[in-house]
Amino acid sequence: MPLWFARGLRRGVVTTRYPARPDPSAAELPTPPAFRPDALTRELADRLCRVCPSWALTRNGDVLIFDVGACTACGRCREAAPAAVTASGEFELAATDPAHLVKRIPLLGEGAR
Amino acid sequence: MNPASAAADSGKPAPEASPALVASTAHEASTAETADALRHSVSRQFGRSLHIRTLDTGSCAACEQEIRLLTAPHYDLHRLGFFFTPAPRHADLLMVTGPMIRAFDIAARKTYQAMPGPKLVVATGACALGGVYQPDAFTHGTVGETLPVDVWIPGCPPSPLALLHGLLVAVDRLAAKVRDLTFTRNGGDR
Amino acid sequence: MTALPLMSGAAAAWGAAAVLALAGGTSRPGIRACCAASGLGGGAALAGGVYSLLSGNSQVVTAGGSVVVGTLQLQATSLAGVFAALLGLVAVATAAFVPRYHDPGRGTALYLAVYNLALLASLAVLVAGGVVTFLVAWETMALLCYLLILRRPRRPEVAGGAFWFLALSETGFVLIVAAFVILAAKTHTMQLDLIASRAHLVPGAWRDTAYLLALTGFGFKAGLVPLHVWLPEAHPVAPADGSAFLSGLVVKLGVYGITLFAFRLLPEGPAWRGVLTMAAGAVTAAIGILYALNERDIKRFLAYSTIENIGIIVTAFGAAMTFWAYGQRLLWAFLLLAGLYHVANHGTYKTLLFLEAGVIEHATGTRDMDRLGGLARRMPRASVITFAGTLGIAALPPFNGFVSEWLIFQGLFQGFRTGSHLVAILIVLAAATLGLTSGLAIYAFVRGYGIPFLGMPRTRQAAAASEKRQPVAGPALLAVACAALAVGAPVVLTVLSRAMRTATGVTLRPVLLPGNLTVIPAHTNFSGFSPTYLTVFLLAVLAVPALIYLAGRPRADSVTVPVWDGGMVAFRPRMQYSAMTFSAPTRVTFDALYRPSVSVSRASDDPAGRSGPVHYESQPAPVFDRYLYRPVIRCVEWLADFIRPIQSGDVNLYLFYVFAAVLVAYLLGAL
Amino acid sequence: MTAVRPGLAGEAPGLHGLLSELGRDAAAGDGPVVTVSVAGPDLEAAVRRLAAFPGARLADVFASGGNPAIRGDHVVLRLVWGLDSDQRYLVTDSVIEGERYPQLSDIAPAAFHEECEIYEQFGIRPEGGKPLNRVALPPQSGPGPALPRLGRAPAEPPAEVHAPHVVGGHAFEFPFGPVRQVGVESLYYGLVTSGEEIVDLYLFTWHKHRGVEWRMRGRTPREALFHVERTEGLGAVGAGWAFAAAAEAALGVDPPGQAMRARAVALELERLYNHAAATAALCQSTGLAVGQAAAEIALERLLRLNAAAFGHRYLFGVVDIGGVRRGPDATALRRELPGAYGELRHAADALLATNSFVDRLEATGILTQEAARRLGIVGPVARATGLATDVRADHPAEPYAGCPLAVAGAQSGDVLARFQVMLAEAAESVRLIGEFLQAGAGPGLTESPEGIAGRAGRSGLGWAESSRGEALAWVALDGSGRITRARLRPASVRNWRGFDDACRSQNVFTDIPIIEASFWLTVAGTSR
Repeated sequence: MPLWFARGLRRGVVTTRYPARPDPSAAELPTPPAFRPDALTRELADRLCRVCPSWALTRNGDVLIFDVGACTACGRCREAAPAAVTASGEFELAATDPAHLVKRIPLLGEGAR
Repeated sequence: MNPASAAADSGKPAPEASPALVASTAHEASTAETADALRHSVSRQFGRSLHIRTLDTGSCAACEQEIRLLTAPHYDLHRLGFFFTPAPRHADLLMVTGPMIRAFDIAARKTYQAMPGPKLVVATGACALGGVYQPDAFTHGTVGETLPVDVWIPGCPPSPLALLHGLLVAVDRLAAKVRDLTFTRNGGDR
Repeated sequence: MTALPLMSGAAAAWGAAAVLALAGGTSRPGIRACCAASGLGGGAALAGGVYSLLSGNSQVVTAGGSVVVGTLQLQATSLAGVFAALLGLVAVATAAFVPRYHDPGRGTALYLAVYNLALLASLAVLVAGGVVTFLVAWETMALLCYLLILRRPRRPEVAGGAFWFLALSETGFVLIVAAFVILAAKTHTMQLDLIASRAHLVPGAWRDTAYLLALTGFGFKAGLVPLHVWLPEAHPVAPADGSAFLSGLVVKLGVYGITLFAFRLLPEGPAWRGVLTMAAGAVTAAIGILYALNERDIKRFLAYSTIENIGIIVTAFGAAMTFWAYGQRLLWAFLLLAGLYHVANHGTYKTLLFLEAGVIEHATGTRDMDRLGGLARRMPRASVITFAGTLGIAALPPFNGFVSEWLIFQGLFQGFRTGSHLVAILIVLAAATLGLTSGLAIYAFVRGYGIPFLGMPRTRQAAAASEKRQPVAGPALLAVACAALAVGAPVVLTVLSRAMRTATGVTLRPVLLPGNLTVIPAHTNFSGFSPTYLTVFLLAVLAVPALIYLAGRPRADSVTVPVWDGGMVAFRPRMQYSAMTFSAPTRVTFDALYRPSVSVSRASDDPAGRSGPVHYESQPAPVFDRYLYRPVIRCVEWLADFIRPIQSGDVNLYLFYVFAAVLVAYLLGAL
Repeated sequence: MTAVRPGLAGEAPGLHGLLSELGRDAAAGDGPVVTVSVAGPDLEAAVRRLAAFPGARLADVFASGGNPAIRGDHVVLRLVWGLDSDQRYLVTDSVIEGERYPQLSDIAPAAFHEECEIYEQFGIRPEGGKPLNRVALPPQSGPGPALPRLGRAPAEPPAEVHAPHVVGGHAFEFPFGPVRQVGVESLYYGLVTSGEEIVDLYLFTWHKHRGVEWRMRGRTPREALFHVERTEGLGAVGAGWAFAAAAEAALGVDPPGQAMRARAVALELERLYNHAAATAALCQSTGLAVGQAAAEIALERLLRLNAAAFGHRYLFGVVDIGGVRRGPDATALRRELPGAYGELRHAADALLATNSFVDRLEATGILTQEAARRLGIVGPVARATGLATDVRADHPAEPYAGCPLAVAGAQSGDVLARFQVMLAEAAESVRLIGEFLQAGAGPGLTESPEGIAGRAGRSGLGWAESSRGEALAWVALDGSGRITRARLRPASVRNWRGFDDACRSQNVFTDIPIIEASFWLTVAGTSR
């Protein structure tokens, strides 16, 4: 045990300060996509919906409905359309109501309407 | 959809309906209605200490690994007043992972019933939120189908930081910021 | 001067009961009549016993007789008073139990007749004032008990069990006779009183020989290890009240014999006699409870627990004798008193438990604990009564076992007063052994009560158990007696201390009972407590949570949910602790004693890991049977082969034997 | 002790004869996978022949076809044999007419688990009518949608595990689960105990069955990969690689070398963090909190390293059909890996110097080499019993073919042996990662996903040495490049069947968590 005690002292503190202050390791985490409405057309939106493996994206008229809860941040949509989709960098996504997790992204790209 | 109504009316007392289970759905509905009030009063209800029981309803074991890491030195859940307890009898909060396999209904309901009120349910991970599996003969697709969920934590798997945030939201010590996010380029990243 | 008349009244009642049984045992009213008479006799015996405790020894009454066998001599002594009172109590309880337990029939008629005569014979043993009377009564009692055990001779094992009883009882009888012959020859009298008064004439060597013979002889009946083997064999095969009688009384008669020799006939003796007795008792206690822990059959379990209790009693007596040798008269008398008190207590709750075992067997058709379970729901009355008895025998307050064992321990803890370090250590060792024993006893009776009464029924019979029309009065009476003997301990001890004054000449009373319901073991400067106040206190403690619940109930709203089972579909009976698994730790710890033979059969040993049933057995080896009795039996058979030629069947040869015998007798007479 | 395996071994004597006897045509080439079709009647003889052959080990048994919708669609029974000495896999496929086939588990006991699964999924069972356990599909409880199967439903439902489970004599069943400790997967233990030692142990593995193989039908391999990774999250790369390799074999594509090295880097990272997690679990099960903390620091650093290198803590989404979707961040790896691994090594050294810890591990949960061979155990568990079986050495694919591999090993087969094997493997993994980075590992796909999608269908077998051992996958595609049958066989499927053997060997209650930690399996992997 003394051995372990010494190890612990030598090792020091590694505990994160989160939530008091942000944690640097969060930058590496995969995060859901953020869309650029003005780069989104219906065709592109449909392609994104096809690409998404977890039914997180559906198109309703000129609105792309994005279910953050269903999103696994797999990044397929970003690969499909790097210009229109980027990582949001958000990992604090807990919601107290599933409705808060459903986002409506307007399709403003030319040719959208 | 509101979880309460989901639990109540879609609380189609799952295939193996026994009187106890039907009764419990009504019970859950009532608790779920008061869930918000409960979360706001939670610091009064539980002081600053809360005991957590986890429930795996078909996860891929990654969510379990992340939950185990919550007590690791890097995150040290205890400093925030959360503790894990193996006995649902002592648990205030139920962390549910996985898409709620139908074969698991009995166990899930028994675990929930075994918890004393007031109690919270946290759906953890994309499976639990309907991301990976569609409802079918094997799974309900989401946890909300069977249990009255109070907090939803997305992510596949949700990182320990995301879990910490979710737990703090559950006890109302942090605000759920996701409602204000738009996930459009100019709204997504501040 | 009224003890003897009371007892002869009891005898008369029992004789009448026997006649009534023979006459009307084939009908319920007949049985009731018989039991009424028997109970009446019991009451009389109880009264007589208590009276002789208070009044001291009575005069010797001589009746009839002849020059050949001597006369019939009767005397009610305070030493026998405890046993007589116990006999009466057992008789009353059994009388209340029998009518619902036995069905009318010729078998029952004979059985009840034999039973009542056995009561009579036992009483005769207790009031015998002369050697011949004692021996005749003793032998009669033994034979009648043999017939009791043979109630259902066609069942397997019955003959075996009865034979074990008879064989060991007769072996013991020979030794007892030898012991009495030595004393009678050396003191030139057949009257116990005179023997006691002339004991100093007997040379020390002869005295010790006589004592050892008696200890062994009565040890067979009392069940001292290794002479105990008949108990676990005979008790299960006898009817419930029969085995209750065996354990509650017959075994105690063995103890009575030992006290007779150790405290009345030959009180003075060397220290080693006491130490030896004490050691025998301690070993008996430990072995008894250890074997009890590995029995599934309730009655065998209870039989082994009887052995344990006898061990405790004999340890107390042995320690008492040791104290005598070191001049500690106070502790000598005190430990004798404590031992007798334990005799009364054990007789009470052991009778209760055996009667309840009979109830369980009637209700479920089995005595195997691992086939019972969940009886508390189905047989509430039986479970409550049994619980009282269990608390008593597990020596837990506020029941009687606790008081007497506490007294015995307090006596042993004062071993330092002997002054001899070695002996002090030995006495403390004995105390430690008893400590282990009583710890294991609690363990054993948690098991003995919990497995059959709590949990889920393990078999269909257990699930269908019902206590409709099952006897309740008798056991209930005994349960009350258990509580009374504890709560009223100070009173009981006053009575006993009076008896001790007559029996030992030592006055315990002032140090025993300073008026305020407190018990002080012999020396005032050692320790003391009040069973009565303890009971009151415990009840108060129990009341507290009840009050809190009643007070708090309105505020707490509660939801009733099933027991947390890890979310599986349903508990199954096979998922509960069983009697044998509960005692597995002892099998592991005392491996060397049990030498268990383990057999495992597992379908999953199939190379592919294919599924199937599992069977696991761990049987303790019958050590005494294998290493002690088998050799003896073989030896006897071997000798028999030599003697056989003498019985050739030739009449002339037999005539020659007669002639030779007469000749030898004549020559001996002439010398 | 470690045994360096030669890069390549000559064909074992008698193998040619055996194969040609089995009807392998010379044209079938000398690829790493030899496919032979055995007629149903000859199956038993062939299995006997192969089971007796020292160089062959039954790696997997599965069925395909038997679609109830198509009339007369017979079930095809496939046996996968690892010809390890020959660095080849042998796949025998036999068409089974009717509902019976020879009792394989009597000849090769390792086949039993699969016999049960095939019965539940395809309704065909071995002759002889020996009891079959329920291993895959949960019991149908009450009304509700009938559970879909890969083939026809069995005539009568299979027996529960060990049912009717009669516990006789002086033993009772200690029920444990399915909801167990905090943060562990759901699993039901039936512990048959005499009060002290464990007499018997059985598992209900069907609680978590999600019908993954059923879900993958009709999807393109790339879509299916998403589910493959999420079948066993702690083995995402191993399973993903095996599946991708199978799909690539079926599609006839050949990923570029740097992509293969990137995969290998991910695979070794997965091995590292799994062994660190197993170490933490061992400390937890032995109640050594300080050791657990130390191991968890290492684990967390390794996971963060994964995120830095591949963008995901559990390396999801690295493997792709025909290559990898992301390349490793070599600089981050070179910078962080030594430190992270150092944590693990220091923790391990301190642990091995802690007697109270080592004593709990020694002679606990012994699995004999005979049992491991009989039950077809793979991975560290098998290596700890002295079986030097490692797919990376026995069936080297790029990039392992190039570099000799020191196969870690131990003899005693107890928990300590498994622990030491894990530590040795971790060291080896670090070395390999260095070599692969040296050789250059980066993103890359053979051709555009669309191009791949159009390929006409064949079938293929894929394999990888995941952190738990040999992971196998078999994929059959239809004309439009969609999956008709995909078989996943993660290592967990194999090693759980060794778990109860290890538990039964002279152990008491408190040893079970230790043994479970040392096996470090997932329920998700075995009940897919």
